[in-house]
Amino acid sequence: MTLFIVIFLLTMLVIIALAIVQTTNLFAAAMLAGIFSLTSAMIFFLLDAPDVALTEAAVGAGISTVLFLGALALTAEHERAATAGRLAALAVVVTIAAGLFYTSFDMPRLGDPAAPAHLHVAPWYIEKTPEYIHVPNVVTAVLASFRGYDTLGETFVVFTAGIGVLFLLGQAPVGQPKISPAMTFAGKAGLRHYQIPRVVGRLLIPFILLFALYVQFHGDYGPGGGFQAGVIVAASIVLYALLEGEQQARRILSSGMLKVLAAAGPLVYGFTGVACLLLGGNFLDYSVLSSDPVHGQHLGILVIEAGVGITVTGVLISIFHSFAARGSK
Amino acid sequence: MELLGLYNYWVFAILLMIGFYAVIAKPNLIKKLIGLSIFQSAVFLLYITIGPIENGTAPIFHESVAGRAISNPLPSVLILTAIVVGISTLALGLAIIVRIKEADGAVEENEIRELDRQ
Amino acid sequence: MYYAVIIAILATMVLALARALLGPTVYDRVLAVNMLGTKTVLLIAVVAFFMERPDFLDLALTYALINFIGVLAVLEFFRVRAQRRQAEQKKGS
Amino acid sequence: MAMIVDVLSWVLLTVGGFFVLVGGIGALRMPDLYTRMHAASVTDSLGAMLILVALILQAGFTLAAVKLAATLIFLLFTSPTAANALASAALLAGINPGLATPSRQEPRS
Repeated sequence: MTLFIVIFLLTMLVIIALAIVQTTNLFAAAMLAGIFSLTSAMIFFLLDAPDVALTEAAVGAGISTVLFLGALALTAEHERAATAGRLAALAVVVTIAAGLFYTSFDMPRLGDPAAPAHLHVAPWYIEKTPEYIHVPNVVTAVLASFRGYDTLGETFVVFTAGIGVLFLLGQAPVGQPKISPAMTFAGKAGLRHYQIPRVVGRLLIPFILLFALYVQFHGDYGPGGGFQAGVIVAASIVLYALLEGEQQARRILSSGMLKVLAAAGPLVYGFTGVACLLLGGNFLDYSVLSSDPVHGQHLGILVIEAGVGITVTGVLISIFHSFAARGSK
Repeated sequence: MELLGLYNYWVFAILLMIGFYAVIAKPNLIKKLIGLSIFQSAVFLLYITIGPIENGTAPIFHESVAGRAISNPLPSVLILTAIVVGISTLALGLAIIVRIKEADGAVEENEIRELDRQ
Repeated sequence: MYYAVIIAILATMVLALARALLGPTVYDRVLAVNMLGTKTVLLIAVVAFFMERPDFLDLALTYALINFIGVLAVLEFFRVRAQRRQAEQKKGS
Repeated sequence: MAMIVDVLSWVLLTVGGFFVLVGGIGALRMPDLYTRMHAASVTDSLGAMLILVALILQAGFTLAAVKLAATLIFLLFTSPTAANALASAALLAGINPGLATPSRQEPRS
């Protein structure tokens, strides 16, 4: 049954992707991209990857739609130029697709227990996680502890991307006509005149933040963790900015504070590693953080997940503000 | 039945190529970015479809898991971080497009090229 | 019995997708996105029981939250667009 | 007792699935934007409610039931709000309810 649902959803995915490429209305494309993300998240869930589905849910349907709309408000809504060199592009695409189809016949089929990916390191992680780290969620254990180096790198990538966006959009544009704040995305008033969404939205924000904390600290036991929680916190602040205006949201969580948050995350993460070094272990080897190695692992995972969450929150909200406030200074 | 098990790779190939087509053939820069994110999703899909084991369950231990096969956690780990990095890079790309629009007044590749020629 | 509900939800998703593809107005597309979001919540809730992993219901909750934010963002986009059009018309006349 | 709860839950699931499907058909087949919105949003709330209540009955007194109840409450708040917001946005943008006038011209965009 699961296989058939997956096949059904995969077919839907192809149809949506074709529609996205075909339409010249960029707003419609952004909406369809949201549907694409919903569908693919459902496939991730069905294929035993609930952590990924949670991330894709928060990122794809929420933040990325908001960013696309913010960018569309600053650029143009319709594609103007016709596709150039369509035949050549089609020829290239069809050739590569044929090659990929040909190689697919050598791949293990979906769910094959004897596939090479399941035979080498994966069983080791599944077997040793309860012994070394003792958290139920193997994904969190691998992400935060066994492969902590990689996640440190990813956190720095997120931080760097945030810095890049601030470099590009942080300063007021030179020689551009100023737009009144009422006419920028979320600008001065946001949706203040829409009373019903405003009341309901304001009611929901505390619960969203509470849920984000649950996702953050329950990440050892179920799907969740710093990345997902950070995105959900960012989404709640974006919701506030949409309802009350971007300027009001800035008053609550100032740009300076956001920069501090974005920088604090990688620092917390990095210094956890240094603390491990000073206590006589290897970099990011949390076992030395406490007298009991398993307890030390728990502590280390908690701290670095918090660091990841802080970075993602700070960076995503900064990015949203950069797009929303562009041109209105 | 045997062939249906390969369906995910075919969808991967098709999605990858749809995204690639948008990147190389569409002159609109935002459309190119959407194409790029489809391309990215195709790669996510390939990794995730490697993960599950038949009759297995997600790699999160719980009382309901006892005795069931556990699916591979590694693709999840890789793709989880890749999604968040993906949104960061998407934001960077959109920021660059906004700056291009401000500098040239256009987001279509051919128009920008003409402006460069002048 | 789960089968019947899952099939009903999947069929509805196809219908909503058809509405998203057909348009004709942008509001129809937003409506379709909203519908698909609700259907995703339901499908995840039902499938979590079907797969005997009810501990994954966090996902359904996340979707319910995020979907709402997406719709409000679209609404704000429309508001900004309407304001700009008005300003342009004032300039023109 | 368990039997009654089971049967009740199955009935609710089936009826919920039926309403969900009806909403989908309505959203596709209705003639103009507002009737489509009506079809989609009302059945959306009702069908979702029935299905989630059925699942709560299945779950019994567990954490899963609490999460389902939270989802249910969220949907009850957000789904009508989103529909209302969308309808008012469409009306402000000047889309006429097509059935009210003989000519059904919707601006295409």
